[in-house]
Amino acid sequence: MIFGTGILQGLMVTLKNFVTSYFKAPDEGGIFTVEYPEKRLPEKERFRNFPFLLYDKNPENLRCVACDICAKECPPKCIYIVREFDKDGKPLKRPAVFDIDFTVCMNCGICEEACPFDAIYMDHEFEIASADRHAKLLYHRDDLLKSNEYFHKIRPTDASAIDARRREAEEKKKAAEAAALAAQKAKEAAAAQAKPPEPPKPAAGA
Amino acid sequence: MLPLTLLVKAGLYLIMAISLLAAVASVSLPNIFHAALALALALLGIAGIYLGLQAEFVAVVQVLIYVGAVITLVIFAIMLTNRMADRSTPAKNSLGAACLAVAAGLFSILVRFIRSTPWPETTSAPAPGTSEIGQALMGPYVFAFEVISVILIAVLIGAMVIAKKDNPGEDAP
Amino acid sequence: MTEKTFSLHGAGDMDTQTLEINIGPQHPSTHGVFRMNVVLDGETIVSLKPVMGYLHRNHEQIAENMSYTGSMPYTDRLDYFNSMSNNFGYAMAVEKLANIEVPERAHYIRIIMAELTRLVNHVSVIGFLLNDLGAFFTPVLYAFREREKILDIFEEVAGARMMCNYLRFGGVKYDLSPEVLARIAGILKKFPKFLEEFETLLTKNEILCMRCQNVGVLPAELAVSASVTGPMLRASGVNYDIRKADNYSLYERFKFRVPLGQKGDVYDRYYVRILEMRESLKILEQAVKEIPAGDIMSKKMVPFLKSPRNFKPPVGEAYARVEAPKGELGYYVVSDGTAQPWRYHVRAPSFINLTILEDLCIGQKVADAIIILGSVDIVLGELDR
Amino acid sequence: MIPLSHLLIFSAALLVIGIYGAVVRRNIVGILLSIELILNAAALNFTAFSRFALAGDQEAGVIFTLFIIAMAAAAAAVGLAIVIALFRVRKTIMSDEINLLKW
Amino acid sequence: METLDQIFVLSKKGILDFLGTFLPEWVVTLACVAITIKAIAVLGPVTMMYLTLMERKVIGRMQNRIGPNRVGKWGLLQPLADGVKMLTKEDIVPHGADAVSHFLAPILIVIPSLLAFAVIPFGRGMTPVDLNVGVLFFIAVSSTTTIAIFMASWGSRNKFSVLGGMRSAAQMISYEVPMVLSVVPVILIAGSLSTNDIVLAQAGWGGLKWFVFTPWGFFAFIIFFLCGVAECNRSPFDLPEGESEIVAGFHTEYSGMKFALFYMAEFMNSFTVSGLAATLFLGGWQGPFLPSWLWFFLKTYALIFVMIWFRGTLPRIRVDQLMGLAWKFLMPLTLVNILAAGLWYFTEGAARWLITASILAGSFWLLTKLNRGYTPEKRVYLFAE
Repeated sequence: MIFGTGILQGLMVTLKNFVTSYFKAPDEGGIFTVEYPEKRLPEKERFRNFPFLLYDKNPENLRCVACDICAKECPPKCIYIVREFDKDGKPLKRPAVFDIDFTVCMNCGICEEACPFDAIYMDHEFEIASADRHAKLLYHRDDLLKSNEYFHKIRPTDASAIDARRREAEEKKKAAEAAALAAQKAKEAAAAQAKPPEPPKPAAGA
Repeated sequence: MLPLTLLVKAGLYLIMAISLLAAVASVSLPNIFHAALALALALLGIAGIYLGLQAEFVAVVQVLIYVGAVITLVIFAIMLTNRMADRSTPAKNSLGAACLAVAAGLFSILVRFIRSTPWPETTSAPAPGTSEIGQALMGPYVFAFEVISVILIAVLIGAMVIAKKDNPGEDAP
Repeated sequence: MTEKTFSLHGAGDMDTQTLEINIGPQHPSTHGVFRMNVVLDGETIVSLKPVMGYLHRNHEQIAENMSYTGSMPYTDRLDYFNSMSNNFGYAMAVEKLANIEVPERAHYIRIIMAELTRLVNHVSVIGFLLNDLGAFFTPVLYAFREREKILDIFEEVAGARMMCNYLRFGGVKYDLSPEVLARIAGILKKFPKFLEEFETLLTKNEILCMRCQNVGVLPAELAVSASVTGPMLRASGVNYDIRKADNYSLYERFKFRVPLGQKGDVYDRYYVRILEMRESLKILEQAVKEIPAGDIMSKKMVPFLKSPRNFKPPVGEAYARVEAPKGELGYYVVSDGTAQPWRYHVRAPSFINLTILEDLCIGQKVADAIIILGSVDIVLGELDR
Repeated sequence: MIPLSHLLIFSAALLVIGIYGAVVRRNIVGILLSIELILNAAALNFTAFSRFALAGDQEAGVIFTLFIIAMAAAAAAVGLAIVIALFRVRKTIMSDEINLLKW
Repeated sequence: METLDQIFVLSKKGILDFLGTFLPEWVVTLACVAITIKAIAVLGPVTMMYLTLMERKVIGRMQNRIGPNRVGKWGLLQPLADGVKMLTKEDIVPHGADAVSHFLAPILIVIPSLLAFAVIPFGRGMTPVDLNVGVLFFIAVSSTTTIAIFMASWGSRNKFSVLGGMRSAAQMISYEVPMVLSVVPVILIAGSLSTNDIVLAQAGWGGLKWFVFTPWGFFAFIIFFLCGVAECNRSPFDLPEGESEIVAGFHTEYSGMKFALFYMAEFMNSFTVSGLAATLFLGGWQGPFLPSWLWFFLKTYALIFVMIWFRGTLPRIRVDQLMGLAWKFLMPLTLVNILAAGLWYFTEGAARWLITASILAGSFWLLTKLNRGYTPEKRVYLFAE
């Protein structure tokens, strides 16, 4: 092989790429970069960035019950939860303080797996850079709250699957309650028949 | 056109002054690296004077060989022989004053002779162009031309043998 | 190992000054924070001491007070170029410890992901090697164009491009949907064309051959005695590929060959990686074609998905190793019955492959030391752990 | 054009400076530099005379200047080779420190 | 067409006539010189600025990306932005630096590259200074850059820059010899050193008389162009500022405007070398229809595109191979080329083509055989099952 041909072939490759970059489609040698702020790449559904807390309808009834499982499971320990107590000191099923330090969180998604109450999910929103590390990137409960509709918007299939599961659990619970109620009424009815012979009079008089 | 020739003359005198200053600097500067650079400036000045004498070929050859190669060679030598942090040893030995006197005496004698002899005033016919120089080199001076080339080859090989590392086995770094 | 010292001319007095310079930790081509303390005689290297530890994050200590699943995301950050094969190794170690049985579809998915990371790693390594050689970022950008397509698949499947955290003990977290499989098949069809273009640009390039051939030659017995593994070992001609040696997971089902070099210099290490990419493509085609249906998580482990805390493997120890793109990546896990491993150690191929850097570089020029380091292919995340 | 005498005075000055440098400098490379100066002064004279000469072929002076430039380059090359060899053995290039006749 | 071709010459004559009406004669000649100098002083930096932009755009497109397009319409204002950035950046002088040479080096490196503009024929009758030693002047001026590079590397007291300085001095000297010798055949055939006569010697037959179409001319063109690339420290030979090895070579310690001056010198050098290559071998401003200066700029920018193309593709050569290539490959080839040009001058018709072509091809083949070390070895790779 003549001495220079390897280099010439290499040069032809770059020249071909130079020419095709003007009219070819992105993955056959055209421009494959995207000019970020103006044009964006399509967002993948399972993409996970920092977590957020879910609430149905209004921010008051959020799903999180401050059970602290996610705080224990989180590998870098970036979640801090304080349970809320009502006036006379009885613990409520609501977190008074729910802080996530986004500078520590490595968006691994383990809190989402471990949460039994479908309260915490991974968000798609990644443009949260800020100048101040301590104040701005330490998210408190109210900054983390996002509605279920938003959840449906960013992760349609997962959200609908979870809602379906929750509705089922709902019906099953209602059915179970109904069954329990029925069973409880049946037991009273049975107990009532066992006792009717002695005190018929007072019941009739009252 | 008088002022133009005046301008050229003034330019030449200026170049002479600069190269003289550079020569003095290259002789007296303690830091050898700066001395080499000053010499480069002096040689550029001399090339300017050649241009003034309409000997363009010589001027360009002077720049090419002297400033391009010889000074680079000198700087290579300085780099190879000088510790990175050059020691502050006195650059001049004790003969300073005596030599200055002798030099000044020699200079005054020379100037007196130059001034006294009558030199031709006007420059002669048009300056020799590159082709005339070429013809002359190949014509009457061809023997000297061949001798010079032999000498250059001898110097080439000689310099390499002297500067090469002692043990031929090791390749020079 | 014979201590090959570069004989200084003369009885010991240094004729020309030897120059001692530090390449790194702040240097354009040391693949991360890695320092080489180099003593130069002119341009030739007299001695080279690698200095590491700038990126030490105490991974093994952190894993000791973390639940088993909790340290899975940390394994992504070991060799951040191929997080899937890191997960693969760790998952296999714990499965061997708690003898969990993995369903077939999960095995296939793991093999597909591991081979995709091998493509990503080899393509990027060749790109960075060319960068050290001086080609102004063109090979790297061609390589990254292909890498982007594979990273999009990872993002779609696992949720993150580089920090996938996708594998769980007993299977994988999410399933591969049919259109993802179709997209992987599309990539596999286009990749050989890209490799073709990459090879015409590089393999027969005279300057590349001039710079890389007979530079940093690693003799086979030195490689074996220094327990070097991966493409570096195979480039020196030693036939040792853990996929063939251990037949772990379902690798014995796939027909593929192991390329071997002869001289073991930088050029062989470069070309063996290209041939390995071709073999991975074969594995991927077979895997994508024959992937069986079925569940992706072993029944026993599904409850632990919800509560990683109370997954308590039996007392004992296990060592599992995986053919990571850089070499043999091994995980040694000792459990004392609690939810946290008693001892957790990672055998990092970059760290072991780097021990012979000095032997390769002595006597070479400064420019060669940089490309030898490039061909050894180290990633500081895995090296310092 | 400037009169010939001024040119001659200029090259005489260069000559004198060169001699002073050669004598006074301790560093051998410095001495070599001054020798370059002396050679250049002579070469300048040749061209000057050739331009002002009334009769005879014009090119003689210019060709002599070219030869001088070639010879000066050769001299510098050999001189520096010796300096480098000297430095390797003696570790110094100060002329007054090299006074041992026997190497 | 004639007016368009001579548009610059006529406009200059117009200005001079206008000045001549009320200024004395000698002021007009001074003004003539001043206008040419003004033109070069404007042309130099402007070409440099837009060459940086062209380089980034072309390399971008080669790597399938767009290149700067944020500042101005297609990134047209990017050079201005770079200029402002360079001006506002802090100018650091290292502590132990030798102030004189550190400060003087950038200036002394720009002067020769500006001087080299004086000899290049931009169009018919548009050579700034028509010296009859034109080509020799160009080579003399371009050889003085070595000293400036020495001053830069020695002045900044930094190990990396000293290494870079040594490398670049060795490279400059060893590539200057083949460059000068490759110009000799052109002078031999054209019979004059002046660039304008050389261009006139290539007139006729609509361009077929260019020297590049003769066998010796083609070889001389390749060698001249390669040496020109080496003189400007550009791509395959950009060792003095080998980013990946010795950080940035001799201009490591420069920042702000001084660094911009080095950058400007490099680009102006590449413009002048391409201009001269076009003049000597591609028939300068000869061309069928377009105005002469447009032809010149088309050819020069084509050659600059090739230089950028080299930068985008080829890896860097090592120092000793660089020396070997110059002295053991290019140098003998140029000597044979001069012999071939001599034979070309004295023979006629078909014999002329046969002799020269066979001599040159034979010597090229012989030289590649002699330099066995630089030709790529055949490598065989076995596959283990």
